Amino acid sequence: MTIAHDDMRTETSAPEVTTMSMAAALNRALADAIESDPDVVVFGEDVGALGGVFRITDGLTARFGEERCFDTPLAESGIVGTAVGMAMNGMRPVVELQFDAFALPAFEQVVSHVAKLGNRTRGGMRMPLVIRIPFGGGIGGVEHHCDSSEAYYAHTPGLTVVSPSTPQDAYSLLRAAIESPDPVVFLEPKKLYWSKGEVDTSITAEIGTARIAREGTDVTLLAYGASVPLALEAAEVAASEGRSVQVVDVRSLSPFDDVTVTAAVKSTGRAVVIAEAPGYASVASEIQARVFERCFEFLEAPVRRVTGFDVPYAPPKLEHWYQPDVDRVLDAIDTLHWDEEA
Amino acid sequence: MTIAHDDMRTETSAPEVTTMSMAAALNRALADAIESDPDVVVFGEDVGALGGVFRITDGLTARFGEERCFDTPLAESGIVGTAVGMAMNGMRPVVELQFDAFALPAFEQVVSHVAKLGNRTRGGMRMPLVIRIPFGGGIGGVEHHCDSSEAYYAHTPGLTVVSPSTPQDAYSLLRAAIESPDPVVFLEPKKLYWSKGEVDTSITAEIGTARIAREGTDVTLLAYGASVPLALEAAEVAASEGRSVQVVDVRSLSPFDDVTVTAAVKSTGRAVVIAEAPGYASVASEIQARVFERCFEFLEAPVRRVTGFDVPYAPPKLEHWYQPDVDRVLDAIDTLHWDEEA
Amino acid sequence: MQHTDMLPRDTAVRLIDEHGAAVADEQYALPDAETLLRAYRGLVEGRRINDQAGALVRQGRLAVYPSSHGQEACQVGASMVLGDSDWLFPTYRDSVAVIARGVEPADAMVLLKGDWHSGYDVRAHRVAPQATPLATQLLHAVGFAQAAKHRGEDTVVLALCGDGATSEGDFHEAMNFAAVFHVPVVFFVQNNEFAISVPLSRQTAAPSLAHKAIGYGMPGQRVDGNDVAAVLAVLGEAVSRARDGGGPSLVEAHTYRMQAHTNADDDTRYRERAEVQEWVARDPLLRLRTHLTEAGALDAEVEERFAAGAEEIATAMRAALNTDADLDPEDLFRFVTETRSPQLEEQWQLLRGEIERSNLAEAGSASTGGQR
Amino acid sequence: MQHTDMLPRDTAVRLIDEHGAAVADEQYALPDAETLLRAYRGLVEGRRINDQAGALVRQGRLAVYPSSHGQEACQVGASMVLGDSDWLFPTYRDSVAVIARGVEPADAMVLLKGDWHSGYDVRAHRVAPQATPLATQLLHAVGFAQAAKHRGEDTVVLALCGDGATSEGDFHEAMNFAAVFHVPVVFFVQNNEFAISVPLSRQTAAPSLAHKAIGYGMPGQRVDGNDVAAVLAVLGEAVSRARDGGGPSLVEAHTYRMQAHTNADDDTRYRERAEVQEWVARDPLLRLRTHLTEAGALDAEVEERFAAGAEEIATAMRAALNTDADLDPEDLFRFVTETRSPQLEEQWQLLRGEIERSNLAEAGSASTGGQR
Ligand SMILES: Cc1ncc(C[n+]2csc(CCOP(=O)(O)OP(=O)(O)O)c2C)c(N)n1
Ligand SMILES: Cc1ncc(C[n+]2csc(CCOP(=O)(O)OP(=O)(O)O)c2C)c(N)n1
Ligand SMILES: [Mg+2]
Ligand SMILES: [Mg+2]
Repeated sequence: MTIAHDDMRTETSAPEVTTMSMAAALNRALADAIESDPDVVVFGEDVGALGGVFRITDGLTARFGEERCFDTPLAESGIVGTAVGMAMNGMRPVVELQFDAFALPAFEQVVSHVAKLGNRTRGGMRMPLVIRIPFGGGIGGVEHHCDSSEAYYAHTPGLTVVSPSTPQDAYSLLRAAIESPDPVVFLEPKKLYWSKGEVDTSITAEIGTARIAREGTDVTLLAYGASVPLALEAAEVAASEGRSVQVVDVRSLSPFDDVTVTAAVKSTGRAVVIAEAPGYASVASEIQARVFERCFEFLEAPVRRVTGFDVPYAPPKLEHWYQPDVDRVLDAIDTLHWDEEA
Repeated sequence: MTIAHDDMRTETSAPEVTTMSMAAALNRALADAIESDPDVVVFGEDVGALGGVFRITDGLTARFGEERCFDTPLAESGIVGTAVGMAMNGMRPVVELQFDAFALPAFEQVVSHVAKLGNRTRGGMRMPLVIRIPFGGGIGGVEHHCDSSEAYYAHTPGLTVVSPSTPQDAYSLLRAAIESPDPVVFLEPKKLYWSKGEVDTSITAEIGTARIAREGTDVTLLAYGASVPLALEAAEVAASEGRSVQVVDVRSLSPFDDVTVTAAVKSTGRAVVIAEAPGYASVASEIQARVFERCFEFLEAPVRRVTGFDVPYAPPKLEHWYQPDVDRVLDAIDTLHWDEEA
Repeated sequence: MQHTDMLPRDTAVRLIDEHGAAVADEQYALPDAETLLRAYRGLVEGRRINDQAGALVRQGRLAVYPSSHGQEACQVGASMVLGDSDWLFPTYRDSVAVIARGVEPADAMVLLKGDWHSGYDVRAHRVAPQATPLATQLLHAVGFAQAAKHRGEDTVVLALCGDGATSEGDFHEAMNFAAVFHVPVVFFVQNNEFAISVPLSRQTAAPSLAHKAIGYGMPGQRVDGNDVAAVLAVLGEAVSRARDGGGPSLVEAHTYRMQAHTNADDDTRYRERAEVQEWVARDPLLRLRTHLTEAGALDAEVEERFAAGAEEIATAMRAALNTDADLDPEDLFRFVTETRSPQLEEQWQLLRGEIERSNLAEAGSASTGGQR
Repeated sequence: MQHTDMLPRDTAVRLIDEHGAAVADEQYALPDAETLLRAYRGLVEGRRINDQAGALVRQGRLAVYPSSHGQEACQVGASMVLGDSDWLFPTYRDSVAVIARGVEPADAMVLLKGDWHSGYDVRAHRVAPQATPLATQLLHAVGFAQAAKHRGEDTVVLALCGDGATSEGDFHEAMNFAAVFHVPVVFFVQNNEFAISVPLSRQTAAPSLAHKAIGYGMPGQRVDGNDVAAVLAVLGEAVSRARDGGGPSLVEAHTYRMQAHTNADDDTRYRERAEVQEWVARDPLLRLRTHLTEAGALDAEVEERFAAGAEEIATAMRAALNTDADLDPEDLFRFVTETRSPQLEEQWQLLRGEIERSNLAEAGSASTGGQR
């Protein structure tokens, strides 16, 4: 992560350091982006007068007008497909798809065009668009409202996929995503929308980089999105049990920051990957496989993963049985061939 | 793979052992399934009079009538969505989606319903349907005609995903898929459609099992679909260089046959996963991660993978640079910490 | 059929006006008094169910409730026009229609309570699971009807969706498949003017949603969705036509979503109270009560009887929903597929271990809450 | 606009009949002779391009070619009605329209030759890449027009698709977005009676595809797609209306795919030769030639000049396509994203190594073919 002042940005809106929720940080990022770049438009279902079902676009239409933030007909392929057309014509659309499962109707547009149009035209047309999706569970949502579909996007060449775990990253990564010349799928962990933290609007984030969220020497936890606070909590408990746990916030699901992650795991010799999505053929499997391959000689034990089960997401009353929790993480850490004598 | 006679089947059509192409084996499987089960219907784009763009459904409408094999309007979500409805009403639809990329419009129906309806209704309604997709490249097809999208399906809980690499498996696995009470995504490697082999129609396949395609003691190649002949070819070359290479045809991409694969890799201590799809967050990463975790103590070297690059599939004239080939496999084998003294 | 016969009228079919007066119509007859009385009872019960569910949400017994308050005429009409062998394909907003079809209220609420994704016996009631992904169920309805037609069964399928859902690609594909394969499906759109916060004007520029029908080669009709008599007549005709091999059709009901989208929504952000207020006068119960009372078919005693019946349903709902269901976390694995794979067994085993630990912990001491 | 004004006519608009005679029309005027002559030249060139491409496929110089033989009036019309600031959104079958818009034939053939996924400068020619996934480009066209409208630019977007593509969900969503946002897009459906092997009757039960327009609140019109005069008049009017702020519209051209879907297809499996034969008499070139000749606007000399021009194009095509392009495998990595990631760099490096080895091997000996 590079920390730098962006001169453009300060022209339109004075940088500030404030404590705010992730939702507020995202809202602020959208507002600042709209303000600083006339090509940015925000649209989707219910993002106008309502301000989005999670209120991330709250006040944007009132402040910037229907021209810059507007509701569309209820059709996700339509939303993404018209965003592709706008990007072809020089705009920077930022679209909201209401929940992971409701992004699926747009999947063809995402895979066959968003991801490929730049390549198809040999760079003649770029796709500087952002697809925002409130993602993951942990909010007691009914079926179709709690899925984690990062694997679908991360597997698709041409797409950049990021997910913040702090309000600061929410702000900085969303600004970076909107400024990126390439298409970004921006996954917002629903569970963290109301978590608070300090946000300095002058900090910029570099997409493609992981962040060391906690230093530690015995084992490395690799996590992203809502699994980062879980990893930090597990690290805290493990610390009380005498283990020094490092936590890496992967942040950029694709491309992947091998440099940071490999160095981290080599330094501890042990690793657990944590993610809420079903584990099979997932981003967690990718991270596990990469770490295994790149750190093989340094590993004291197999890399483990703690993920959601390979079953459909649980109904609200059972979701605590589905979601990875501190105990599962600690159990996984326990299997890492600790020499109890040492 | 269990080899057994299926009495039901022999009633309608005498079992035979013949040499045929994979395309013919698939055609025969469809015909035999239609003949033996009145609930089986085949539909999709161009599957009627034309017999499918790859002629897999050749002659079915002529033989069994429009009632059992028919063309639909050009709409993939419509094809899969109506198949869901038919399955809800007790039928066993077998649908063809013309190419991987043209299956994408149906993705919401696949993920939100095909994969979940059985679970949603606590088994009250099952989804005994088969989605056939000609998959992968190697046939000089233009953009959108050569993708490999198995990761999208394999990652989705509730879906069974299989791919044959021989005419025999094409026949037996397709019969098993149609007989399965659960939804199956059946991926047909286009490149192998015209490859020939012996088919015994009395052999049944058990979904969920891998197959040892070649015995060997030094290293295990794990592959599926069109990568299996590639692995066999590489094994042959390696043999001439003095290495004994085992080849496992994974066949069932989900669920995965850990028993066979783990035993295989433990027996050699070295493994390379081969797949044509982009490698990131893929079925290959899953296999690599699983093998690593389960065989850790037995590994002489890191498990490697040879996959497609993380870029959009190449245009016809460049596809030989994109696709995994014998050299890449041999190079990967070379990295497996061989003690040249031994 | 002449092409233009597929076009809907310029105004919605109405058989009883806002003041309860019968409106003569040359095409559709007013249902008889007995039918209307049955419908009225349905409306009373439907309204009570909506209100009770709202209360249960406020008490935290339901996770969420998309109310059909104001749309009860559509809900009751949709249920009444179907025969025993017919099927209903409802959405999340159609709980009242589902219950009117015979499903126990508590079973209909399983999804919204958060216990499971659907809670009733779909085959026993011939009601598909309530659909959440918009318009997707319309295709299921078509396929279901195709299968019935294939087997020569006497089944008409009634597929429900909202105005917003008509914008989805699946709506289009469902209408088209139904028309091309000429299957016995009736598409019933409850146009309640909103898709969460988005008004109809942002959903379509068409003269009406029913004008879409001709583009598929099927008849479209518009009906006053707050007039249960008209809903019964128009839907009833569409169902009969489908049953008689006349193919699919589209019926658009003009109604209004009187409450917020769900309890999680805040409709003051996007619509004026005055607009909502205007629709109070068009309430489907009000006008039918006036009509039946004036026709001498309804008196205080009957009213009381209906109210008592509705109260009974509400009481049962409360009782059922105030009881915590005995949920088994192993259900997460039990129904994913019928075939059991070692891969899932392995994960299931992990969960079993955690359940055991949790049971032990609970049995041991109330103070150790964790599973570990 | 009256609702019923959005409906198309019962028969397609035709200004020149199959025998070359002008047909009077009260709404659409016959384009002037100069325009028709220009159109005729376009038809001659388009036909020649189609035939040449077919030959190049047989010679193995093109991987595949979806011919618009018989549909040239639509192709040429689509190009001619657009102004310099307008944009065309074509499909795989619209190479002739793309070329008519100024793209070099060889550049238009890059996709079909297999060198890359698209081969022309989209911005220079204001032609989007030819779309393969059906109907997806219609949404791009709408978004493109939205952006133009947002910036107040004078751009009309003409979006092409086939009859089969109208069944896709994206067709529906594109029509609806265009109408709701009232953007300057004209949807032009070339109904050539087939989607690969599937006939129109399996695609729709509607009176015509143009009847879909009213369901979105836009005008629909039908035109004889083999009459370039009618195509120019009807499309021209639609484009003018869009330019003047009148919003989107849908034009359906009735035409016929004279050849197989592509060279890979075998159309004897699904249609009678007699049917194809019937359409020979309706050929777009034939009737315009007769018309112009009878009107004295076309003589042998002009014919010859046009033929020579077309031959020049064909010669250039042959020359260009008989040359193997100098392809760089590193292009696989070069354009994926503008930002370069270490992850891709690593894989790129692997490919570079292979290219080097291959170059060395080639330089070393002709006998060692492999990369290893
Ligand atoms: C495919 C899809 N996209 C988005 C949503 C989120 N969502 C749920 S209800 C709703 C509005 C639906 O409006 P309408 O179809 O008019 O039905 P109503 O709620 O008014 O009954 C939206 C956007 C969804 N459920 N499915
Ligand atoms: C989404 C999608 N599904 C399937 C295909 C395969 N396919 C290519 S062309 C074609 C037929 C298209 O017919 P139509 O729209 O009438 O256009 P035409 O080829 O007749 O010009 C099909 C099915 C595709 N390209 N895209
Ligand atoms: Mg609504
Ligand atoms: Mg066509």
